[in-house]
Amino acid sequence: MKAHQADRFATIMLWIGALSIVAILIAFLTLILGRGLPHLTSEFFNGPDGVRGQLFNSFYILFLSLVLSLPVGLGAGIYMAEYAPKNKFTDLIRLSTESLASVPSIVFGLFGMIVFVNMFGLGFTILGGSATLALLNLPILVRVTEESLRAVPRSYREASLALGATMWQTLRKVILPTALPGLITGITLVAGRALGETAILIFTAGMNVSRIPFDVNPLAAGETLAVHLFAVKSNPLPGTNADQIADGTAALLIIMVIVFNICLTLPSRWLQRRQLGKNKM
Amino acid sequence: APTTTTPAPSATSIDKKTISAAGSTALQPLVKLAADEFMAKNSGVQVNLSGGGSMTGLNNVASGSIEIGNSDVVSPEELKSAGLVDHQVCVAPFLLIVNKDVKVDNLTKAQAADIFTGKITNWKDVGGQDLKISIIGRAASSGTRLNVEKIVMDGKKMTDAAAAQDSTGNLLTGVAQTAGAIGYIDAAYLKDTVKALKFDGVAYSPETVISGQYPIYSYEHMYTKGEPTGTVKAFLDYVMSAEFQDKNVEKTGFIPVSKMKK
Amino acid sequence: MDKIVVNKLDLFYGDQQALNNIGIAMKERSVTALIGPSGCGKSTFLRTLNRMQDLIPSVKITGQVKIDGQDIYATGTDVVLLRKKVGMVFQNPNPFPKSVFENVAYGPRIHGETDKKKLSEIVETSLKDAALWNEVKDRLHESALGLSGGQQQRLCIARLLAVGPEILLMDEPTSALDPISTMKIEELISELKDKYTIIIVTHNMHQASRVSDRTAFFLSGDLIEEDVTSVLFTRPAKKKTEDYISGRFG
Amino acid sequence: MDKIVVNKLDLFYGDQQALNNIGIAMKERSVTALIGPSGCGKSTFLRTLNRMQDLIPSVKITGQVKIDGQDIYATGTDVVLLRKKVGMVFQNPNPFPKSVFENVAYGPRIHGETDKKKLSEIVETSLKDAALWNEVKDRLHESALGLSGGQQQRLCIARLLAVGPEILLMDEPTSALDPISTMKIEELISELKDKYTIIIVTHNMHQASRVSDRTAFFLSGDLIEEDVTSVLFTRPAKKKTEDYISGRFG
Amino acid sequence: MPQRKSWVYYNDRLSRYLFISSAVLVSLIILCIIWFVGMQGLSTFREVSIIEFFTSSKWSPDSGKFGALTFIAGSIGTTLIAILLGGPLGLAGAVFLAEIAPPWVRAFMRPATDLFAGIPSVVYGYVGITVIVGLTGRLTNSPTGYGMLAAGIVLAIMILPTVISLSEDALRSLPRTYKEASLALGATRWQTIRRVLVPAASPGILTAIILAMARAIGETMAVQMVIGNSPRFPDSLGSPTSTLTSNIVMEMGNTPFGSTWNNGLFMMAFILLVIALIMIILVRTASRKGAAR
Ligand SMILES: Nc1ncnc2c1ncn2[C@@H]1O[C@H](COP(=O)(O)OP(=O)(O)OP(=O)(O)O)[C@@H](O)[C@H]1O
Ligand SMILES: Nc1ncnc2c1ncn2[C@@H]1O[C@H](COP(=O)(O)OP(=O)(O)OP(=O)(O)O)[C@@H](O)[C@H]1O
Ligand SMILES: [Mg+2]
Ligand SMILES: [Mg+2]
Ligand SMILES: O=P([O-])([O-])[O-]
Repeated sequence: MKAHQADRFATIMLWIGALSIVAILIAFLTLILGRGLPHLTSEFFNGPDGVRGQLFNSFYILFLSLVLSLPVGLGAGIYMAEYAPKNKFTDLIRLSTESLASVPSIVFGLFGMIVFVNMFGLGFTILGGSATLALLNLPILVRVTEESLRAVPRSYREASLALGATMWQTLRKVILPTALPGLITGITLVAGRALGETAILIFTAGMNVSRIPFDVNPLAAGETLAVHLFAVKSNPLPGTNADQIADGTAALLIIMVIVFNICLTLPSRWLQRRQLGKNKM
Repeated sequence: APTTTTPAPSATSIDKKTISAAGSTALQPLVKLAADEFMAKNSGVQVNLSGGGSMTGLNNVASGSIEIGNSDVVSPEELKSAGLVDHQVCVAPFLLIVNKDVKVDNLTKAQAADIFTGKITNWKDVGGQDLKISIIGRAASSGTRLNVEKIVMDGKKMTDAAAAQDSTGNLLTGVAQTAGAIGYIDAAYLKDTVKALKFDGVAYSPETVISGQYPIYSYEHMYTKGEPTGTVKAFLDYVMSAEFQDKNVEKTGFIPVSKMKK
Repeated sequence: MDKIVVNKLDLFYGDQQALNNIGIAMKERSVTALIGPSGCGKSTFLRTLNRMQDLIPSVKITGQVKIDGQDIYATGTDVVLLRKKVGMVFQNPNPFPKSVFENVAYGPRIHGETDKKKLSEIVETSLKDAALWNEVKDRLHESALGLSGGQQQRLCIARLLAVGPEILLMDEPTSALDPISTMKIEELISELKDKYTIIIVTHNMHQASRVSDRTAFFLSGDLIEEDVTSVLFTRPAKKKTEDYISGRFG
Repeated sequence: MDKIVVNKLDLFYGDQQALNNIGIAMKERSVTALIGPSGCGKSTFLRTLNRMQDLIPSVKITGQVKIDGQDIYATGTDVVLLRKKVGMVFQNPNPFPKSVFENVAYGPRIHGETDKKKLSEIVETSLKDAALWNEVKDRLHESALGLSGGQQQRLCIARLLAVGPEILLMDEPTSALDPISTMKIEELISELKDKYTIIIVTHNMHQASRVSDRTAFFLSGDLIEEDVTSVLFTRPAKKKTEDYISGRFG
Repeated sequence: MPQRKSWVYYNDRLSRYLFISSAVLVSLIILCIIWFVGMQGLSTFREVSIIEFFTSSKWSPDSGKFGALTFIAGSIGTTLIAILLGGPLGLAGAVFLAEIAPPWVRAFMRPATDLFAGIPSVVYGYVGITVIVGLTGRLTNSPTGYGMLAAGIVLAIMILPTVISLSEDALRSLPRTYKEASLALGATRWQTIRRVLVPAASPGILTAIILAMARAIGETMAVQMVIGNSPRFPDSLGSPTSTLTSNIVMEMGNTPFGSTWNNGLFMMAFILLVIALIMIILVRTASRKGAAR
């Protein structure tokens, strides 16, 4: 029968499609990890050209940018999902938030450079980089928050309000806990993008590190791993082992992203399971 | 008593704890070395560095948000009014490089200019094999490109057909893996994955530059807003110090200013 | 004594009228059933009684709804307090994704109760009143989502009783349940009517006749007829009511 | 003549047994009703008859289901053909998000019909057979989602008739509908039984007695009793059946 | 206890104000960025004619030529290639995950595809110049391999996670009943996918495609490494050209702030913003149409 043949053919094609997606990914990972892993020695981290400082800065800048953007992003997302009346104004906010998510990051970088580096006089520092990165995070956070809150069944909201809870009580005790796994996934996404960001940080956070190890001074220089990778790839001084450093850094970045994903998704799965209860589903 | 020769920077001249320098990516590795050593000598001082391109450095130093702007080019007219002061810190020679398959070792100035303007498109026209020439250059705004256009091409423009990379590293990769490719880089970054050409019969070496035989080079600049004082002055003094110039400038492939005649 | 008095109530969704000049009164400690075909406005009417309908942006309401003599649509009405007093059970059981205990303790907690012992007491009494205690007393700290549909619905009733309402609004509380669970809920309603004023929406006319004292018949936004249940089902005054009732059994 | 014969049918969801040694036979052109409390396995049983249950990964089935004398679980059975022959109507009306016409034409199209005129004919006959033609003939090319619930359910029946099945499986086809729509569907079933073998799951015992020739009572995975409908409802042989029936009306 | 009550109300009101002010702050920031980029960009037209900017492909700022057509075409071209390659592949992956994959395959593949999104774009570019340009060079018979095809391939890979995850969500959020209804009518799995599931999920899939386009058109670092960056209308898919983003990043750092050249680059950023805005509006209409059905 024709339908049967078409079905079998399509199934094979879809398997091939899926396998090629996985193959591309595996090719990327083996290429990058294969070239980079051998260089990940303790010398690579702690030696004279070691990336210990960059590794620290990557997380420190990520952390600061989240500290700056999370409260505002969550707040705005909550407002859009739970309070905002449907009108032109909220439509406009939503529209601009979404369109901003696709503006090239270098534009944020220049904006940050003019505002934070120049106008606020922060110079090329961890703080300037984090503040600019926070701008990049904001639209994604607002969107993710709004979406995960909207995914919470209406019935929870109604049940709580019908018991005489205020909106704030309903949010804090029912909606946010239920939306938490979605929020965590969203934050993972934001973090992944922030860890890999270069264009923004070149113009705001600088390209060297503080000479004090693990310097938490937000006005120290803030080169991150991704920027470091960019820098050694761009201007590899002969005599330094620039290529090895680049390969190792690329591998380290990917490992970081994988670890980050695992660290954030496992607890969120656990949370989800706990919420759904032991007995069912 | 003060002398005109550069004194070793003394701790007394340190005023600011943190100074920033940004700009040219070509110069950045050298400044980074200087900063590392300067910081090692002056504990408590932090030199923050960034790249972003020569104009990024000049714009920021002109607006006062950083102390030092690193540049491959002389500050443009627009920024003159900001009172920028030029410090020439070293000489950067440039090289014409080709893919290793190319069977040409030397280009005359006229040949090079014809290649870069797009007049000559095959290596056989300059004594090589029958192979199409692929130019891989730098961006229109790059200092390296401006210098090559000025010195090699007498101010003529590079052809549009040239591919461009935004950094020396990517350019080297491109030339190394493209048959018939030619490009130009800061001599400091030469790798053995590509072949350097002689220019008008002269091979590049620091000596041929110093003696004036090899003409493709330019000065690297560090700009300050007004005359430098305190930490900034100490840092610039360190960069100009015989210790740094002799040891590191040469080691990294640049040429100390003091070595230049004229 | 009349607990609820509704007067000239109109409700619009945007331009579309969904309730049309409704007037009805409900006695304290009685069960009123609302029946009528799908889309006639039963749920809409029910939800005007605790102002849940306010949550829908396009809704416009005119007329009066008096509870204990106070117009709940008067300005200055405390909606949160109102909803505490006028509780609601929904068509589909909607426990929170929390433990059984936390579900019932939710109301008292948000209304300021923090004492652990008191909370435990309230939870126990409420679950007993909702005829659920025996089935869940050993799994108070397991997720409420693990309960069966009928148990979940009784849990929602217990959760409601825990905040001490005076009026219970029930919107087709058994339509998602099997017959045995349905029976249990119906029994529960009969017990609760000694303490509470209950209004129940139902599709099932058997159910209406089993549980309610009075029945109101709605048809496309109009309240057609309202009477003692046995009277309405056996000797309806209006032709439309009769048609509907007989159609059902036809 | 027996259209369907089920023999020693066991079904497991993972380790949990949901059907236990079921044996039953159904005559051609008859209506069999399946009743029983929620979770007793009615839907599960129904869905073994067209192998829809195969779609759930954890399911294991043993025993025999013979349709027209052929074991449908024998290897080599063409499931697609089987499902064409054994059609299914679901609890909630589930039209595709396409036009009325496209919904009905869907089945013939996937089975290879491309001729426009023939398709139109099939659509018209099917809609007429499903007693929907008059209501939708002027809006054949509007979205099916704009129809009322009862209309949607009849549309699903029409969509099914269009592929020319011999057996109709109906899983609580009226539980989501209002009484008037329910009545129409029940009438339709009575008409269809002249041509098709029908098996209907229902919660509503009135409905079972109104539409079916025979009724089967399920309880926690067992088929307790199966008999002529009037006999089963008035003189059940088994105590469990009697308890259930009386409990329902209690 | 009126005391406690008032606390409850106070909290409720306070939180509401906090949320509103966050939303206002976010929109202010966003408007600031848009205003900044827009003002800076539009001032280009004090010295350059609008017509020249949009219709000329001659970009030679130091001889006063400011035609940005090449870059606009380059951006659109690479994005289209990316969608043509990555769209179908991603959709196949989504259909596979939603309908075909055995659970254990899905459990592994879904997070794996999310990994694509976590790879920094510099790394994509790096793989691009070391592997992909060699390939495109051979394919298009061009010496360098730099060009729209190389950029399109890199972008096609980069947009995979967006296409896959959003389309899969759209397919998964369809009511199970569609699938059951179709199968129960005797349709094969493929017929069900092609005639019912994909059409029913099409608003969601369209959203995925458009958001992927927005992602592709805004990508900078990776594109810049493989596009060739020559400000010239390409003769083939394998000859060097430029996109809006690649040209911005190439020239921004080396042009004086406030110069016409620099303003022209901001204008390009503004064009990107406008293109993104148009795409989002398309998404909106698509999903609204879906909801209306
Ligand atoms: N949020 C809303 N916006 C617009 N119209 C609505 C809304 N909710 C309900 N309606 C309309 O108001 C009318 C009454 O709806 P309501 O839900 O009160 O009916 P009902 O009697 O409860 O029906 P059912 O038995 O199906 O629950 C219907 O025509 C419905 O379409
Ligand atoms: N996919 C599944 N996986 C595991 N167990 C299932 C699944 N589907 C049904 N069951 C279990 O099988 C038993 C029979 O379920 P079934 O849906 O057949 O009941 P039913 O008689 O149709 O009930 P209802 O009247 O509520 O529709 C129940 O205990 C149910 O929990
Ligand atoms: Mg209702
Ligand atoms: Mg069932
Ligand atoms: O060092 P550059 O100015 O050529 O980038």
